[in-house]
Amino acid sequence: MLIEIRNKAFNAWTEVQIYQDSQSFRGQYGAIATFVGSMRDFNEDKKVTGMTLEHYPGMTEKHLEAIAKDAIGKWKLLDVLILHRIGKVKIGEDIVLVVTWSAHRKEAFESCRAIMEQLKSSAPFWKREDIKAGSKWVEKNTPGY
Amino acid sequence: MLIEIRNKAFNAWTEVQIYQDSQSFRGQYGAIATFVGSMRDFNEDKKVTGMTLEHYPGMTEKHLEAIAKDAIGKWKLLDVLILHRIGKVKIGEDIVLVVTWSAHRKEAFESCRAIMEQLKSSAPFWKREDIKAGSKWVEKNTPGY
Amino acid sequence: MQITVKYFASLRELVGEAVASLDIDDSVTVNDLWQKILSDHQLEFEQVMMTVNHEYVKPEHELKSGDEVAFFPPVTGG
Amino acid sequence: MQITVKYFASLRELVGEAVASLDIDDSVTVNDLWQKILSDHQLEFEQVMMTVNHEYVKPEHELKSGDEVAFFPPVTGG
Repeated sequence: MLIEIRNKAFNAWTEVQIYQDSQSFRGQYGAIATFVGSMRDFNEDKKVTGMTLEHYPGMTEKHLEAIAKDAIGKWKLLDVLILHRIGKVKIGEDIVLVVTWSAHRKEAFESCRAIMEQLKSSAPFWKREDIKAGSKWVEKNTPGY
Repeated sequence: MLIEIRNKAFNAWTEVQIYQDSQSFRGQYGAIATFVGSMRDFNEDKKVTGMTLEHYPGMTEKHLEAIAKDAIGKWKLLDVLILHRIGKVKIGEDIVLVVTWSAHRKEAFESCRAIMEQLKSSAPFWKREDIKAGSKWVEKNTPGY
Repeated sequence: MQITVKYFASLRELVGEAVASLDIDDSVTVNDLWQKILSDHQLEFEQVMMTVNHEYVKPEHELKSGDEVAFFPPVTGG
Repeated sequence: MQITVKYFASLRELVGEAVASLDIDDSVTVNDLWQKILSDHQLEFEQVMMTVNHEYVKPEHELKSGDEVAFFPPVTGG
Protein backbone atom coordinates (compact mmCIF):
# COMPACT_ATOMS: atom_id res chain seq x y z
CA MET A 1 0.00 0.00 0.00
CA LEU A 2 1.26 3.45 -0.86
CA ILE A 3 -0.45 6.71 0.09
CA GLU A 4 1.34 9.92 -0.80
CA ILE A 5 0.71 13.63 -0.94
CA ARG A 6 2.88 15.24 -3.61
CA ASN A 7 3.75 18.91 -3.94
CA LYS A 8 5.38 18.43 -7.35
CA ALA A 9 3.76 17.40 -10.65
CA PHE A 10 3.61 13.63 -11.20
CA ASN A 11 2.75 11.44 -14.15
CA ALA A 12 0.05 8.98 -13.10
CA TRP A 13 0.98 6.23 -15.59
CA THR A 14 4.66 6.31 -14.69
CA GLU A 15 3.74 6.14 -11.01
CA VAL A 16 1.50 3.07 -11.44
CA GLN A 17 4.25 1.40 -13.43
CA ILE A 18 6.97 2.09 -10.88
CA TYR A 19 4.85 1.00 -7.95
CA GLN A 20 3.56 -2.15 -9.64
CA ASP A 21 7.07 -3.20 -10.69
CA SER A 22 8.32 -2.75 -7.12
CA GLN A 23 5.78 -5.25 -5.78
CA SER A 24 6.00 -9.04 -5.82
CA PHE A 25 2.32 -9.80 -6.50
CA ARG A 26 2.63 -10.26 -10.27
CA GLY A 27 0.49 -13.22 -11.39
CA GLN A 28 -1.79 -12.92 -8.36
CA TYR A 29 -3.95 -10.05 -9.58
CA GLY A 30 -6.10 -10.37 -12.68
CA ALA A 31 -7.77 -6.99 -12.45
CA ILE A 32 -6.50 -3.45 -12.00
CA ALA A 33 -8.84 -0.46 -11.87
CA THR A 34 -7.41 3.03 -12.05
CA PHE A 35 -8.80 6.50 -11.75
CA VAL A 36 -6.89 9.65 -12.62
CA GLY A 37 -8.32 13.08 -11.93
CA SER A 38 -6.56 15.86 -13.79
CA MET A 39 -6.71 19.63 -14.09
CA ARG A 40 -9.23 20.86 -16.65
CA ASP A 41 -9.21 24.31 -18.24
CA PHE A 42 -12.85 24.88 -17.29
CA ASN A 43 -15.20 24.30 -14.34
CA GLU A 44 -18.91 25.05 -14.25
CA ASP A 45 -18.52 26.88 -17.60
CA LYS A 46 -15.82 29.22 -16.30
CA LYS A 47 -12.39 29.30 -17.86
CA VAL A 48 -9.76 28.24 -15.30
CA THR A 49 -6.06 28.97 -15.77
CA GLY A 50 -4.57 27.16 -12.77
CA MET A 51 -5.28 25.95 -9.27
CA THR A 52 -3.85 25.78 -5.78
CA LEU A 53 -4.57 22.79 -3.57
CA GLU A 54 -4.43 23.05 0.21
CA HIS A 55 -4.58 20.12 2.64
CA TYR A 56 -4.51 19.41 6.38
CA PRO A 57 -1.00 18.13 7.07
CA GLY A 58 -1.11 15.16 9.40
CA MET A 59 -4.81 14.45 9.02
CA THR A 60 -5.02 14.07 5.24
CA GLU A 61 -2.44 11.27 5.00
CA LYS A 62 -3.97 9.45 7.95
CA HIS A 63 -7.47 9.79 6.52
CA LEU A 64 -6.49 8.48 3.07
CA GLU A 65 -4.76 5.55 4.72
CA ALA A 66 -7.93 4.69 6.63
CA ILE A 67 -9.98 4.83 3.38
CA ALA A 68 -7.49 2.50 1.64
CA LYS A 69 -7.39 0.01 4.54
CA ASP A 70 -11.18 -0.11 4.71
CA ALA A 71 -11.33 -0.87 0.99
CA ILE A 72 -8.68 -3.61 1.21
CA GLY A 73 -10.72 -5.30 3.95
CA LYS A 74 -14.10 -4.85 2.30
CA TRP A 75 -13.13 -6.01 -1.23
CA LYS A 76 -10.21 -8.35 -0.35
CA LEU A 77 -7.84 -6.30 -2.49
CA LEU A 78 -4.25 -7.26 -3.14
CA ASP A 79 -3.11 -3.65 -2.98
CA VAL A 80 -4.06 0.02 -3.20
CA LEU A 81 -2.15 3.09 -4.39
CA ILE A 82 -3.33 6.66 -3.77
CA LEU A 83 -1.41 9.77 -4.83
CA HIS A 84 -2.77 13.31 -4.44
CA ARG A 85 -1.31 16.60 -5.54
CA ILE A 86 -1.10 19.72 -3.41
CA GLY A 87 0.27 23.20 -4.17
CA LYS A 88 0.15 25.01 -7.50
CA VAL A 89 -1.31 22.83 -10.27
CA LYS A 90 -1.15 23.64 -13.99
CA ILE A 91 -3.68 22.77 -16.70
CA GLY A 92 -3.41 19.13 -17.73
CA GLU A 93 -1.48 18.04 -14.64
CA ASP A 94 -2.66 15.04 -12.63
CA ILE A 95 -4.36 15.80 -9.31
CA VAL A 96 -5.29 12.37 -8.01
CA LEU A 97 -4.44 8.75 -8.80
CA VAL A 98 -6.26 5.78 -7.27
CA VAL A 99 -5.33 2.20 -8.21
CA THR A 100 -6.79 -1.05 -6.90
CA TRP A 101 -5.42 -4.54 -7.60
CA SER A 102 -7.60 -7.61 -7.13
CA ALA A 103 -8.21 -11.12 -8.43
CA HIS A 104 -11.47 -10.21 -10.21
CA ARG A 105 -12.76 -7.13 -12.01
CA LYS A 106 -15.91 -6.59 -9.90
CA GLU A 107 -13.83 -5.92 -6.78
CA ALA A 108 -11.32 -3.74 -8.63
CA PHE A 109 -14.00 -1.52 -10.23
CA GLU A 110 -16.16 -1.16 -7.13
CA SER A 111 -13.34 -0.44 -4.72
CA CYS A 112 -11.64 2.10 -7.01
CA ARG A 113 -14.85 4.06 -7.40
CA ALA A 114 -15.73 3.83 -3.70
CA ILE A 115 -12.27 5.07 -2.69
CA MET A 116 -12.66 8.07 -5.04
CA GLU A 117 -16.08 8.90 -3.63
CA GLN A 118 -14.82 8.74 -0.06
CA LEU A 119 -11.80 10.82 -0.96
CA LYS A 120 -14.01 13.42 -2.67
CA SER A 121 -16.46 13.65 0.21
CA SER A 122 -14.17 13.47 3.22
CA ALA A 123 -10.44 13.78 2.53
CA PRO A 124 -9.31 17.24 3.69
CA PHE A 125 -8.23 18.98 0.48
CA TRP A 126 -9.43 22.33 -0.82
CA LYS A 127 -9.10 23.75 -4.31
CA ARG A 128 -8.68 27.39 -5.15
CA GLU A 129 -9.11 28.08 -8.84
CA ASP A 130 -7.39 30.87 -10.75
CA ILE A 131 -9.96 32.52 -12.97
CA LYS A 132 -10.04 35.69 -15.04
CA ALA A 133 -11.26 37.80 -12.13
CA GLY A 134 -8.60 36.55 -9.69
CA SER A 135 -9.01 33.36 -7.71
CA LYS A 136 -11.86 31.59 -5.99
CA TRP A 137 -12.33 28.64 -3.61
CA VAL A 138 -14.23 25.73 -5.14
CA GLU A 139 -17.31 25.42 -2.95
CA LYS A 140 -18.22 21.79 -3.43
CA ASN A 141 -17.45 18.70 -5.46
CA THR A 142 -19.86 17.43 -8.12
CA PRO A 143 -21.71 14.22 -7.19
CA GLY A 144 -20.09 10.97 -8.35
CA TYR A 145 -23.08 8.65 -8.57
CA MET B 1 -10.31 6.45 -30.52
CA LEU B 2 -7.94 3.52 -30.78
CA ILE B 3 -9.00 -0.14 -30.89
CA GLU B 4 -6.25 -2.70 -31.39
CA ILE B 5 -5.73 -6.43 -31.22
CA ARG B 6 -2.10 -7.19 -30.32
CA ASN B 7 -0.30 -10.50 -30.83
CA LYS B 8 2.75 -9.35 -28.84
CA ALA B 9 3.02 -8.52 -25.13
CA PHE B 10 2.24 -4.89 -24.30
CA ASN B 11 2.62 -2.75 -21.20
CA ALA B 12 -0.73 -1.18 -20.37
CA TRP B 13 0.65 1.92 -18.62
CA THR B 14 3.11 2.72 -21.40
CA GLU B 15 0.31 2.35 -23.94
CA VAL B 16 -2.01 4.77 -22.11
CA GLN B 17 0.84 7.24 -21.81
CA ILE B 18 1.77 7.08 -25.49
CA TYR B 19 -1.81 7.35 -26.68
CA GLN B 20 -2.71 10.19 -24.31
CA ASP B 21 0.39 12.17 -25.28
CA SER B 22 -0.48 11.78 -28.97
CA GLN B 23 -3.87 13.44 -28.49
CA SER B 24 -4.66 17.14 -28.29
CA PHE B 25 -7.39 16.97 -25.65
CA ARG B 26 -5.16 17.81 -22.65
CA GLY B 27 -7.01 20.18 -20.30
CA GLN B 28 -10.40 19.06 -21.57
CA TYR B 29 -10.73 15.84 -19.60
CA GLY B 30 -10.81 15.85 -15.84
CA ALA B 31 -11.40 12.15 -15.36
CA ILE B 32 -9.74 9.03 -16.72
CA ALA B 33 -10.90 5.54 -15.76
CA THR B 34 -8.77 2.56 -16.69
CA PHE B 35 -9.15 -1.16 -16.45
CA VAL B 36 -6.34 -3.63 -17.01
CA GLY B 37 -6.97 -7.37 -17.08
CA SER B 38 -3.85 -9.44 -16.72
CA MET B 39 -2.85 -13.08 -16.69
CA ARG B 40 -3.11 -14.75 -13.28
CA ASP B 41 -1.34 -17.92 -12.24
CA PHE B 42 -4.61 -19.49 -11.08
CA ASN B 43 -8.25 -19.75 -12.18
CA GLU B 44 -11.06 -21.45 -10.28
CA ASP B 45 -8.44 -22.86 -7.87
CA LYS B 46 -6.41 -24.53 -10.63
CA LYS B 47 -2.79 -23.59 -11.23
CA VAL B 48 -2.41 -22.08 -14.70
CA THR B 49 0.99 -21.80 -16.41
CA GLY B 50 0.06 -19.91 -19.58
CA MET B 51 -2.75 -19.19 -22.01
CA THR B 52 -3.56 -18.91 -25.68
CA LEU B 53 -6.11 -16.39 -26.88
CA GLU B 54 -8.03 -16.89 -30.13
CA HIS B 55 -10.23 -14.30 -31.82
CA TYR B 56 -12.43 -13.87 -34.90
CA PRO B 57 -10.34 -11.78 -37.29
CA GLY B 58 -12.49 -9.15 -38.95
CA MET B 59 -15.39 -9.38 -36.53
CA THR B 60 -13.56 -8.80 -33.23
CA GLU B 61 -12.10 -5.41 -34.23
CA LYS B 62 -15.43 -4.28 -35.69
CA HIS B 63 -17.33 -5.41 -32.61
CA LEU B 64 -14.98 -3.62 -30.17
CA GLU B 65 -15.26 -0.47 -32.27
CA ALA B 66 -19.06 -0.63 -32.03
CA ILE B 67 -18.86 -1.03 -28.23
CA ALA B 68 -16.53 1.99 -27.97
CA LYS B 69 -18.68 4.18 -30.22
CA ASP B 70 -21.82 3.31 -28.27
CA ALA B 71 -20.07 4.29 -25.03
CA ILE B 72 -18.80 7.59 -26.47
CA GLY B 73 -22.36 8.48 -27.48
CA LYS B 74 -24.02 7.32 -24.28
CA TRP B 75 -21.60 8.95 -21.79
CA LYS B 76 -20.37 11.88 -23.92
CA LEU B 77 -16.77 10.68 -23.64
CA LEU B 78 -13.81 12.58 -25.02
CA ASP B 79 -12.07 9.40 -26.07
CA VAL B 80 -11.76 5.63 -25.64
CA LEU B 81 -8.80 3.26 -25.95
CA ILE B 82 -9.16 -0.52 -26.10
CA LEU B 83 -6.25 -2.95 -26.53
CA HIS B 84 -6.63 -6.74 -26.38
CA ARG B 85 -4.03 -9.44 -26.53
CA ILE B 86 -4.24 -12.57 -28.68
CA GLY B 87 -1.84 -15.50 -29.08
CA LYS B 88 0.35 -17.02 -26.37
CA VAL B 89 0.17 -15.08 -23.10
CA LYS B 90 2.54 -15.54 -20.15
CA ILE B 91 1.80 -15.15 -16.43
CA GLY B 92 1.66 -11.49 -15.44
CA GLU B 93 1.22 -10.17 -18.99
CA ASP B 94 -1.59 -7.75 -19.77
CA ILE B 95 -4.58 -9.17 -21.65
CA VAL B 96 -6.92 -6.21 -21.94
CA LEU B 97 -6.73 -2.45 -21.47
CA VAL B 98 -9.79 -0.16 -21.50
CA VAL B 99 -9.44 3.60 -20.95
CA THR B 100 -12.16 6.25 -20.98
CA TRP B 101 -11.59 10.01 -20.89
CA SER B 102 -14.37 12.38 -19.82
CA ALA B 103 -15.03 15.69 -18.12
CA HIS B 104 -16.40 14.12 -14.92
CA ARG B 105 -15.65 10.95 -12.98
CA LYS B 106 -19.17 9.49 -13.02
CA GLU B 107 -19.07 9.11 -16.81
CA ALA B 108 -15.49 7.80 -16.85
CA PHE B 109 -16.18 5.11 -14.21
CA GLU B 110 -19.50 3.95 -15.61
CA SER B 111 -18.40 3.80 -19.23
CA CYS B 112 -15.15 1.97 -18.46
CA ARG B 113 -16.97 -0.72 -16.52
CA ALA B 114 -19.77 -1.01 -19.09
CA ILE B 115 -17.26 -1.39 -21.94
CA MET B 116 -15.50 -4.17 -20.03
CA GLU B 117 -18.79 -5.99 -19.37
CA GLN B 118 -19.80 -5.77 -23.02
CA LEU B 119 -16.37 -6.94 -24.10
CA LYS B 120 -16.52 -9.87 -21.68
CA SER B 121 -20.00 -10.95 -22.74
CA SER B 122 -19.88 -10.41 -26.50
CA ALA B 123 -16.45 -9.69 -28.01
CA PRO B 124 -15.31 -12.83 -29.87
CA PHE B 125 -12.23 -13.97 -27.92
CA TRP B 126 -11.62 -17.42 -26.45
CA LYS B 127 -9.07 -18.43 -23.86
CA ARG B 128 -7.36 -21.76 -23.69
CA GLU B 129 -5.46 -22.27 -20.43
CA ASP B 130 -2.34 -24.35 -20.01
CA ILE B 131 -2.74 -26.44 -16.89
CA LYS B 132 -0.84 -29.36 -15.39
CA ALA B 133 -2.90 -31.93 -17.31
CA GLY B 134 -2.43 -30.23 -20.70
CA SER B 135 -4.68 -27.41 -21.85
CA LYS B 136 -8.34 -26.57 -21.57
CA TRP B 137 -10.77 -24.03 -23.06
CA VAL B 138 -12.17 -21.60 -20.52
CA GLU B 139 -15.92 -22.25 -20.61
CA LYS B 140 -17.31 -18.95 -19.42
CA ASN B 141 -16.36 -15.63 -17.88
CA THR B 142 -17.11 -14.82 -14.25
CA PRO B 143 -19.91 -12.27 -13.75
CA GLY B 144 -18.82 -8.64 -13.40
CA TYR B 145 -21.66 -7.17 -11.36
CA MET C 1 -27.05 -20.84 -52.67
CA GLN C 2 -23.48 -20.57 -51.41
CA ILE C 3 -22.47 -19.47 -47.89
CA THR C 4 -19.34 -19.60 -45.75
CA VAL C 5 -19.40 -21.10 -42.26
CA LYS C 6 -16.72 -20.48 -39.63
CA TYR C 7 -16.16 -22.28 -36.32
CA PHE C 8 -14.09 -21.10 -33.37
CA ALA C 9 -12.41 -22.43 -30.24
CA SER C 10 -13.77 -25.70 -28.79
CA LEU C 11 -16.41 -25.91 -31.52
CA ARG C 12 -13.77 -25.68 -34.23
CA GLU C 13 -12.04 -28.64 -32.63
CA LEU C 14 -15.24 -30.65 -32.34
CA VAL C 15 -16.26 -29.99 -35.95
CA GLY C 16 -12.72 -30.61 -37.09
CA GLU C 17 -12.49 -27.64 -39.44
CA ALA C 18 -12.24 -23.83 -39.10
CA VAL C 19 -14.13 -22.83 -42.24
CA ALA C 20 -16.40 -24.51 -44.80
CA SER C 21 -18.23 -23.50 -47.95
CA LEU C 22 -21.76 -24.85 -47.93
CA ASP C 23 -24.51 -24.99 -50.51
CA ILE C 24 -27.87 -24.45 -48.82
CA ASP C 25 -31.51 -23.99 -49.89
CA ASP C 26 -33.28 -20.65 -49.96
CA SER C 27 -35.28 -19.57 -46.87
CA VAL C 28 -33.01 -21.40 -44.48
CA THR C 29 -32.56 -19.79 -41.05
CA VAL C 30 -29.29 -19.72 -39.15
CA ASN C 31 -30.82 -22.17 -36.66
CA ASP C 32 -31.85 -24.58 -39.46
CA LEU C 33 -28.23 -24.51 -40.58
CA TRP C 34 -26.97 -25.05 -37.02
CA GLN C 35 -29.24 -28.06 -36.49
CA LYS C 36 -28.04 -29.55 -39.81
CA ILE C 37 -24.39 -29.06 -38.77
CA LEU C 38 -25.02 -30.72 -35.39
CA SER C 39 -26.70 -33.68 -37.07
CA ASP C 40 -24.10 -34.01 -39.88
CA HIS C 41 -21.28 -34.08 -37.34
CA GLN C 42 -23.27 -36.05 -34.74
CA LEU C 43 -22.56 -33.34 -32.19
CA GLU C 44 -24.25 -32.08 -29.06
CA PHE C 45 -23.38 -28.49 -28.17
CA GLU C 46 -25.54 -26.58 -25.74
CA GLN C 47 -24.51 -22.94 -25.61
CA VAL C 48 -23.74 -21.65 -29.06
CA MET C 49 -23.38 -18.04 -30.24
CA MET C 50 -24.29 -17.25 -33.86
CA THR C 51 -23.22 -14.38 -36.09
CA VAL C 52 -23.97 -13.51 -39.71
CA ASN C 53 -21.58 -11.14 -41.47
CA HIS C 54 -19.96 -10.25 -38.11
CA GLU C 55 -23.19 -9.33 -36.32
CA TYR C 56 -24.98 -11.37 -33.66
CA VAL C 57 -28.32 -12.69 -34.95
CA LYS C 58 -31.34 -14.48 -33.56
CA PRO C 59 -31.80 -18.18 -34.44
CA GLU C 60 -34.70 -17.27 -36.78
CA HIS C 61 -32.50 -14.97 -38.90
CA GLU C 62 -32.82 -15.98 -42.56
CA LEU C 63 -29.65 -16.55 -44.57
CA LYS C 64 -28.81 -14.96 -47.92
CA SER C 65 -26.44 -16.04 -50.63
CA GLY C 66 -22.82 -15.07 -49.84
CA ASP C 67 -23.37 -14.76 -46.09
CA GLU C 68 -20.51 -15.45 -43.68
CA VAL C 69 -22.01 -17.40 -40.80
CA ALA C 70 -20.09 -18.18 -37.61
CA PHE C 71 -20.80 -20.51 -34.70
CA PHE C 72 -18.84 -20.46 -31.47
CA PRO C 73 -18.99 -21.19 -27.74
CA PRO C 74 -19.54 -18.41 -25.15
CA VAL C 75 -16.78 -15.84 -25.50
CA THR C 76 -14.12 -15.67 -22.76
CA GLY C 77 -12.00 -12.64 -23.55
CA GLY C 78 -11.02 -9.72 -21.34
CA MET D 1 -8.14 23.81 29.67
CA GLN D 2 -5.93 24.39 26.67
CA ILE D 3 -6.78 23.30 23.12
CA THR D 4 -5.50 24.05 19.61
CA VAL D 5 -7.86 25.18 16.85
CA LYS D 6 -7.03 25.05 13.14
CA TYR D 7 -8.87 26.66 10.24
CA PHE D 8 -8.56 25.81 6.55
CA ALA D 9 -9.29 27.26 3.12
CA SER D 10 -12.01 29.94 2.93
CA LEU D 11 -12.67 29.68 6.67
CA ARG D 12 -9.00 30.37 7.44
CA GLU D 13 -9.26 33.54 5.36
CA LEU D 14 -12.50 34.62 7.06
CA VAL D 15 -11.15 34.03 10.57
CA GLY D 16 -7.85 35.63 9.62
CA GLU D 17 -5.62 33.00 11.21
CA ALA D 18 -4.64 29.37 10.51
CA VAL D 19 -4.15 28.22 14.07
CA ALA D 20 -4.98 29.45 17.58
CA SER D 21 -4.42 28.26 21.14
CA LEU D 22 -7.59 28.66 23.16
CA ASP D 23 -8.38 28.29 26.83
CA ILE D 24 -11.85 26.79 27.23
CA ASP D 25 -14.02 25.51 30.08
CA ASP D 26 -14.53 21.82 30.87
CA SER D 27 -17.53 20.00 29.32
CA VAL D 28 -17.53 22.16 26.23
CA THR D 29 -18.66 20.45 23.01
CA VAL D 30 -17.08 21.05 19.61
CA ASN D 31 -20.29 22.82 18.58
CA ASP D 32 -20.20 25.11 21.64
CA LEU D 33 -16.68 26.06 20.57
CA TRP D 34 -17.78 26.61 16.96
CA GLN D 35 -20.65 28.89 18.02
CA LYS D 36 -18.27 30.88 20.20
CA ILE D 37 -15.82 31.28 17.30
CA LEU D 38 -18.60 32.44 14.97
CA SER D 39 -19.76 34.97 17.51
CA ASP D 40 -16.24 36.19 18.46
CA HIS D 41 -15.42 36.77 14.76
CA GLN D 42 -18.92 37.95 13.87
CA LEU D 43 -19.10 35.32 11.15
CA GLU D 44 -21.82 33.42 9.39
CA PHE D 45 -20.70 30.12 7.91
CA GLU D 46 -23.25 27.53 6.94
CA GLN D 47 -21.56 24.29 5.99
CA VAL D 48 -18.73 23.53 8.33
CA MET D 49 -16.85 20.23 8.84
CA MET D 50 -15.38 19.53 12.29
CA THR D 51 -12.56 17.23 13.35
CA VAL D 52 -10.94 16.49 16.69
CA ASN D 53 -7.46 14.96 16.66
CA HIS D 54 -7.79 14.25 12.91
CA GLU D 55 -11.11 12.40 13.13
CA TYR D 56 -14.52 13.69 12.07
CA VAL D 57 -16.79 14.19 15.06
CA LYS D 58 -20.43 15.04 15.71
CA PRO D 59 -21.28 18.54 16.98
CA GLU D 60 -22.04 17.14 20.45
CA HIS D 61 -18.54 15.65 20.83
CA GLU D 62 -17.04 16.84 24.13
CA LEU D 63 -13.55 18.35 24.09
CA LYS D 64 -10.64 17.31 26.28
CA SER D 65 -7.52 19.19 27.30
CA GLY D 66 -4.85 19.12 24.58
CA ASP D 67 -7.28 18.36 21.73
CA GLU D 68 -6.51 19.57 18.23
CA VAL D 69 -9.79 20.83 16.81
CA ALA D 70 -10.22 21.82 13.16
CA PHE D 71 -12.97 23.65 11.32
CA PHE D 72 -13.19 23.82 7.54
CA PRO D 73 -15.57 24.20 4.58
CA PRO D 74 -16.69 21.16 2.52
CA VAL D 75 -13.65 19.40 1.10
CA THR D 76 -12.99 19.70 -2.64
CA GLY D 77 -10.10 17.37 -3.41
CA GLY D 78 -9.79 14.66 -6.02
